[in-house]
Amino acid sequence: MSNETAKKGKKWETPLLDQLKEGPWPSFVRELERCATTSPRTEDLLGQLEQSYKDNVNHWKHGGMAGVTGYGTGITARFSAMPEKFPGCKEYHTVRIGQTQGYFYTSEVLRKLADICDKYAGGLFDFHASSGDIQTLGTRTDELDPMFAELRKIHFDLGGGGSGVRTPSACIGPARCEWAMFDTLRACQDFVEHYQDELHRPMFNYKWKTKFSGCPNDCDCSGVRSDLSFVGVWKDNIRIDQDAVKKYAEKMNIWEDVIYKCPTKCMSYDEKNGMVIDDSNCVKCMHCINMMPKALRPGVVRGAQIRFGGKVTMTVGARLGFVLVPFYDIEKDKKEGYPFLTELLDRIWEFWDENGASRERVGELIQRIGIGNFLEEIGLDPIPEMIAFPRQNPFIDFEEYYEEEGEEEEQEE
Amino acid sequence: MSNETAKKGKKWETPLLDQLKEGPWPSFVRELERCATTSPRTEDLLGQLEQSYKDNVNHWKHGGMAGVTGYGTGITARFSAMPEKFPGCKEYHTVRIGQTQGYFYTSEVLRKLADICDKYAGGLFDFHASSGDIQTLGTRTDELDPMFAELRKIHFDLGGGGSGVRTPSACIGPARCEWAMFDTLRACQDFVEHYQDELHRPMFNYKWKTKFSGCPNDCDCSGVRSDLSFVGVWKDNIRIDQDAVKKYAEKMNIWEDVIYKCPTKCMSYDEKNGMVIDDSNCVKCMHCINMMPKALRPGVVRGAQIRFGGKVTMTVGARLGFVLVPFYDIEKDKKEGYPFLTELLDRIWEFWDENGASRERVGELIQRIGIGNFLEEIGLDPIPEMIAFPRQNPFIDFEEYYEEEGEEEEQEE
Amino acid sequence: MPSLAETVKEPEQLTDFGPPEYWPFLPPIVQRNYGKWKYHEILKPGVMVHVSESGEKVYTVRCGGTRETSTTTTRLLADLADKYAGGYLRFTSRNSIEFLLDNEENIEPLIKDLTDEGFPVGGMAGSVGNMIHTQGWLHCHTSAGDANGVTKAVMDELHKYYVSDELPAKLRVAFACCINMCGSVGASDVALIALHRRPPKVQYDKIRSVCEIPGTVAACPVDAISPKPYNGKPSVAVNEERCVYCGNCYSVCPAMPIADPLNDGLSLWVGGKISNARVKPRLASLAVPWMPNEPPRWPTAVKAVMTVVEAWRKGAKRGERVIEWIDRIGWPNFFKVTGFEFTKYHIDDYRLGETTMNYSNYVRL
Amino acid sequence: MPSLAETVKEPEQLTDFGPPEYWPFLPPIVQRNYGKWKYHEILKPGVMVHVSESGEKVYTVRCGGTRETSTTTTRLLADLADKYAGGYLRFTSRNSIEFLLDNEENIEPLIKDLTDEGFPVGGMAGSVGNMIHTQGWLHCHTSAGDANGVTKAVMDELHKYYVSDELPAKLRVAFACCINMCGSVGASDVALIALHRRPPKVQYDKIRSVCEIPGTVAACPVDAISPKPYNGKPSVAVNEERCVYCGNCYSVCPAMPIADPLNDGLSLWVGGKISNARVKPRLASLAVPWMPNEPPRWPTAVKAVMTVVEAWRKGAKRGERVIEWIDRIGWPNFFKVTGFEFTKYHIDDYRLGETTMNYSNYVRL
Ligand code: SRM
Ligand code: SRM
Ligand code: SRM
Ligand code: SRM
Ligand code: SF4
Ligand code: SF4
Ligand code: SF4
Ligand code: SF4
Ligand code: SF4
Ligand code: SF4
Ligand code: SF4
Ligand code: SF4
Repeated sequence: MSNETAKKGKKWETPLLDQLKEGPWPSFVRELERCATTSPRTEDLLGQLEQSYKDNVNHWKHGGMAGVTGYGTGITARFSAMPEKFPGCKEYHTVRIGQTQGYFYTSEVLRKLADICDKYAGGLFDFHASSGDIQTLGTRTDELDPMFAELRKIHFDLGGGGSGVRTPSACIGPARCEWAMFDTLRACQDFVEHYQDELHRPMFNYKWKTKFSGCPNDCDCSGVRSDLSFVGVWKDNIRIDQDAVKKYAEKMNIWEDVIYKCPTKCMSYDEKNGMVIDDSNCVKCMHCINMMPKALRPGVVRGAQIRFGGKVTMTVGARLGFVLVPFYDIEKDKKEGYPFLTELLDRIWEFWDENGASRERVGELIQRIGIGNFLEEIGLDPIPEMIAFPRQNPFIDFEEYYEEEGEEEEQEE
Repeated sequence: MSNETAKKGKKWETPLLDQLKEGPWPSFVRELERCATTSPRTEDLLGQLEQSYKDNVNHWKHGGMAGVTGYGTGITARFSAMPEKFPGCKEYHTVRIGQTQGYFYTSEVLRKLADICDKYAGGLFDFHASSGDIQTLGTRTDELDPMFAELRKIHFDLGGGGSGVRTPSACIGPARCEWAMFDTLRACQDFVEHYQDELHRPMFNYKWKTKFSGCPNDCDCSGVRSDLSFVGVWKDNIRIDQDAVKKYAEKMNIWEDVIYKCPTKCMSYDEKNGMVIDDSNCVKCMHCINMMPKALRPGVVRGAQIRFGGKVTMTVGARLGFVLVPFYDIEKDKKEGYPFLTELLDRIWEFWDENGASRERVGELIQRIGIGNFLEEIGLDPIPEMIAFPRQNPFIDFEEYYEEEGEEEEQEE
Repeated sequence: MPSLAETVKEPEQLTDFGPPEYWPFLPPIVQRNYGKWKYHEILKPGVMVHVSESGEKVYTVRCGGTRETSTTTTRLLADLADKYAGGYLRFTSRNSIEFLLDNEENIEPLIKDLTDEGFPVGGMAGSVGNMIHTQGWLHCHTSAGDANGVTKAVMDELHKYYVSDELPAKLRVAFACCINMCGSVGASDVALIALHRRPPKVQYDKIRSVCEIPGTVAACPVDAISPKPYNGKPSVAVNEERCVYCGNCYSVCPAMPIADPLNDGLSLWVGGKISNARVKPRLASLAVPWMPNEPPRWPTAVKAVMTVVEAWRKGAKRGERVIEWIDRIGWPNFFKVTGFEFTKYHIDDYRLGETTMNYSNYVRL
Repeated sequence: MPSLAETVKEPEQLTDFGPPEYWPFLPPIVQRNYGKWKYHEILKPGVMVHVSESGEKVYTVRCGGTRETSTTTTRLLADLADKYAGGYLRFTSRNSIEFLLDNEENIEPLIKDLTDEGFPVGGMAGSVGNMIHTQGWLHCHTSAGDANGVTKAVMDELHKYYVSDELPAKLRVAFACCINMCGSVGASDVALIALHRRPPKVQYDKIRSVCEIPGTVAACPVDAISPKPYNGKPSVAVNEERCVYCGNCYSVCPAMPIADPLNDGLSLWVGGKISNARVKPRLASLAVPWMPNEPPRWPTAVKAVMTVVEAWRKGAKRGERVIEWIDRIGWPNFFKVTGFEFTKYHIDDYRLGETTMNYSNYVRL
């Protein structure tokens, strides 16, 4: 149990880390010290970190196992490589706790989380970890089940990990943003509730990440950091308030700041005609709307684009997501219980399962075996929206050829 | 000898080819027929071609050998696959004759060439073949040496072929173009004269093509169709005749037709300041100059850019040339006898020879083993002008690492 | 504010009940205007207002913090939420903290309290966002550098651009402690990535018992690992010429340690972009291949970051993200103005490297 | 005009004397103003003037022809050169023919004579250039279609755009009879490329004597060929699933014939560009993967070419090359306005295919 009493004196001298208490930005060393006053294990963490600062190398063992009963994921087990010297770090596991959508909390729930973190961990949070989870640091293996029992009481469940669906995340969306083209928070919550099993009991070839951004500004980084990306988009015309445009024209150079930067140069402006947009050529980049939020608003026929296959470095190099579904009527699908989405994912996962290698992200797989083949298998039509440009080489793998009747005989003439 | 007398009647019915005599564009069938009136072998060529039109397939044998004594290249041997039916095509070789630079001829020399082509070939020319050579079609093996003797008399030599330097070519350049930033014809002539041995006695891994264009309009396609591309370029400022700019302004929309299309948007125009160009950001694309030839002229500090590694399809896919030397002072190098260029090529060819595989173009090789390594070997510095953008992945093959003294002992602690 | 009892009930299922429903955690003004926001305006650094179609306005005050947050600080933030924001707060996708106020008058007192407690207020519009980072030496076994330390050192320098609003455009800076890149660094405006640069040392005695040999061989992206018996027992050999120090073998096999005090270091990357505005999303490109790990304040790396930021700040036109500035002036000029050396390592020689060459005559001379 | 004796002397070396020095072949007005040209102007379709700094003017009249030229026609052109151009003429890099006149008054009579002889005058500025093509069935053993026939059929349709000057920009059309692409097709605005689409048939009895087996195996870019004995003798097997019909095996081994009357056909490619003006040089992209070989006039292929040309002509803004038009309207619209079907074959699955995907949210909806 981690409700140890704080030591009086400083257990470890940390002359190197102390230098990181200087400077105007808030200091994580102060945070660690605050924890250390009540948590001896985090005191040792400070000591071990100072040791790393001296040695220029981390002092953790490779991997190891630990978990909550009934779950296959949610815990990152971490064991010190110097447990004799830093016994508090001997087991210093991370617990991934699924965040609320949009990262909204009440003071009360934060205090409750803090109590649990003091009691069963090192008093240290990540608000938030990079996939979106809340993380607590510093739990020992035997504390995991009791800690989860406490979290369960306030309805906080474990996040993802391993080779399965990872904790999805969403931008703030309709909660405070005028550009949310779909309900990112609801979609994300529905998604994570639906895929609890895939989240908590990994069975894929490798991890699967999902992120929801309400518009192409992509404040949740979905296009660059998730296998499955939802980005809100509109289909009809940008709504223009010409009076408001005029007001912007007084304080900015509309041509230079807005129009020239439109990626398809589909806009024009003059005093007589006001702002004119050729919406058929608008690629929904958001720029003009970003620049003139009071004058330009996205259209009202809304949905999401599905981009696919994004991931980082290992081992083929990082990939961004490419357009898989240019317009997905997510509200409609939601009303019906997401048949389109869930069936699509079933097919994709089946395909990945059958064809993928271990530790091969789905984007790597489909590139390896060809997007065209992948599309056929999952039942989507190839469409030019998916590509930047068609192939520039003639190595076309046609699937069939014509045969003359009875030609077999001639073959070896 | 091919000075056979013409047949009276038509030897072959060509109902399919006859349909290609219709229509407003000049007809190659008429050209073939013109030859056929005096050349029975070309009469058979017409017949064999008609046969192909019926059968939907060519009727030539694979490869075969034929050549001019003392040369390893210059002849494309071609033997009919139906020699019984079309005896005139039994041997119907092509002779590649090095063209004059800029493809300039006198009527007299053309007539002389025509005489030779009638006497030793099928009376049929290619003006010109795709690398630049004049080609005659329809010579038999035993006619090659006598034909060359005739060509020699009018100082026409054989062109390239096989795995060596191919016949280089040049745009019309200073002969008639105001934008020639170096003397393309002279450079091409100097090149081909210098590399006669490499042209006529192949010893490389595969073909090597060289093309010279006087400016980035690249009328000789050097950047996309040659291993070694020279494209003229200037270093200083575009020369502006503001009065002439004004005149253009009367008949065209300078902003729309010129300025917005500048790839780096480094221009501006208004009545007060006239045309203003930020030359430090001009990438010498030629567009503004093309649009206003009377008002804008390239600068006067001139040279050539060397692009490298271009080639077509087989087998890794087509490649364009990339910038190897951003500014090559070709006039200066010429004055000194081209030491820079010849030494560079010596090093490149040595490298290709040592590292390349058979039928591997030099551009494929350097990509296979890494541009950085290639540059080191040939003694050029890596510079950012060579790339569109630096690497986006962290798989860096550092060549060395630090070692602690006496660390070997610890290695297997 | 609803009481905790109202917002989160103990779930009926024992496991797999999922994260708590978010709705009760939304401030009432947000609940009332959910999906009805009309426009927003940045009022000053760190403060913006969103106006609803209903006419209601919500004021956001944003401050930076350390992502590693003590329970003490958590409680302190909770107190401020109670005091000014009806007991609600949120975090942003970049680890900043936001208070949503329905009462305009709370803005200044809140800012004062935050400032007193050492939280910088800002991070909106033409400013730097909080730096995204990973675990580093604090918690990760594969780390090649420390995350929190580098982040702190960099943010100390960037602090002035967080609390003001004078950068040409948004600036996103990030850190990753190995090339697994747990976070946004691959597409950041400016990123530091810790790298190894020495091949793994095979622990011949151990490898057989702790690793699966074929899996280890297969993990290498450049085929540098081959099976090779050691003292008659199955083991592997590493081709040091080929190895690109990615550490993927170590990820799958603990007997291939690659961390090395002398050779682990930091690389600098620039020009990534996530949003679709104006130009397409892009991955960041290499600027500096390697700088030494210099705890506790990594002066070389911090200076390199600031060199890019200052060059961009001075050279960019209004509204130009880092990559837009570089695209306009050209990479050769980027290396000129920053003084970074261009080396063969900058030329991509990995799988798709050939698509990164300059296949045109476009050169600034 | 200098006499032939003056221009070309018999070389002293027996071989390797190189092509004749070009200078004597330049018209005197060109010699006088070599490198001194100041500007040019297109006067009308097929006619332009270049003005020298000396004030002299040279008038160029350009006409199209067949690249395969009979000696008869060669002599006819020589006669016209004598009559109007002081005995000089030249060919362009795209197989058009140019007469350079120092006398403006010769322009119209020359045009009349050319027209009477069936030579279209034009091909400058906003027009189509002569079509670049290769040998085809006329002369090449690897051809998958005929070059001259397709070219003639296409140029009959494009004739009107050669003799006028009303296209949005230059139009470069080309043909290649196999994917060796002997010519400019890879970077043409519009190109037809003849393709095989049936794997080669191994001639088991012959292969051992005429081919080198390892070289044949190595020639395959997709590893579809493996050594496999036949009747106890060395031979190869082709994996038909893998084969992409490139014909490279046939290039190195005659016992792997791949030409096939039913399956050889034409593919259509669009959007290549060579010049650096405005946008970088680009390779052409696939528009139609396969159309049947239909001698003598290939109606399907000709129609496909004209579909692109007309769509571009109507849709492009002034000055837009084909690729600039497509980039502006987007590839989805290109397929919409041309009616070409978009298939999986359009998505690049070759070596660098993954760099061709749309990694952004840019879609026209
Ligand atoms: C905790 C967290 C970093 C943080 O400090 O925030 C994290 C931590 C680890 N990541 Fe990660 N990743 C975390 C988000 C990410 C992200 C960002 C994201 O999800 O948006 C990425 C890049 C996006 C992506 O997945 O493409 C990421 C890409 C990786 C990879 C490379 C995966 C790949 O396909 O290349 C690994 C390597 C692996 O899985 O073996 C990895 C592996 C790891 C491991 C488990 C180390 C390992 O070798 O097994 C790290 C444990 C650290 C520790 O000891 O605490 N982590 N990891 C983030 C997850 C917390 C959460 O649930 O919210
Ligand atoms: C005659 C010519 C086509 C024409 O009708 O004009 C030609 C004809 C042939 N080319 Fe070519 N190539 C011709 C210019 C080109 C060009 C264009 C150029 O040089 O600008 C190219 C593309 C540029 C390039 O090389 O990258 C070209 C790329 C090829 C290739 C593919 C090379 C590669 O690296 O992928 C081959 C295949 C080979 O070499 O085995 C090839 C092979 C051939 C062969 C020799 C066929 C063969 O399999 O061996 C052809 C003989 C045809 C015949 O029977 O008459 N030809 N060839 C051109 C040469 C005449 C000249 O000297 O002027
Ligand atoms: C709060 C937050 C969403 C959330 O769910 O937490 C958010 C909120 C807003 N974003 Fe964002 N963005 C947030 C992360 C992002 C990210 C992701 C990231 O940085 O990791 C991006 C992509 C960054 C990139 O491209 O690399 C992002 C790209 C944008 C853009 C496009 C900027 C551009 O021109 O490239 C806009 C539009 C603008 O600012 O004009 C934008 C606009 C906005 C607006 C104005 C939307 C609105 O009307 O409410 C919000 C305030 C902007 C501000 O801070 O100036 N938001 N925004 C995130 C705050 C992060 C932070 O603490 O700094
Ligand atoms: C005669 C010729 C050079 C030669 O050595 O033979 C030539 C001559 C001229 N070219 Fe060219 N170009 C010639 C082939 C090319 C090629 C190569 C090709 O087509 O195979 C190109 C690259 C085409 C491409 O990008 O795909 C070419 C791209 C240009 C351009 C750039 C066009 C663009 O905007 O992309 C210009 C500038 C212009 O026209 O404004 C140009 C301009 C010119 C000028 C105006 C240069 C001058 O001042 O004399 C000449 C007359 C142009 C005209 O025909 O309208 N020339 N020009 C070639 C005539 C070929 C023909 O018969 O049609
Ligand atoms: S992604 Fe779009 S909808 Fe979501 S917060 Fe950012 S700007 Fe708003
Ligand atoms: S959203 Fe982007 S593409 Fe559409 S009109 Fe505005 S700037 Fe242009
Ligand atoms: S490449 Fe340039 S110099 Fe040569 S002819 Fe074309 S425009 Fe003139
Ligand atoms: S040459 Fe091209 S890049 Fe240079 S100023 Fe003119 S249009 Fe711009
Ligand atoms: S980036 Fe690497 S070292 Fe850092 S937390 Fe992720 S896996 Fe660990
Ligand atoms: S570090 Fe990476 S490149 Fe080096 S041996 Fe291990 S897996 Fe291979
Ligand atoms: S393109 Fe192919 S078929 Fe045509 S000439 Fe060249 S090698 Fe022969
Ligand atoms: S045709 Fe090409 S892909 Fe097919 S077997 Fe031959 S070399 Fe391989």
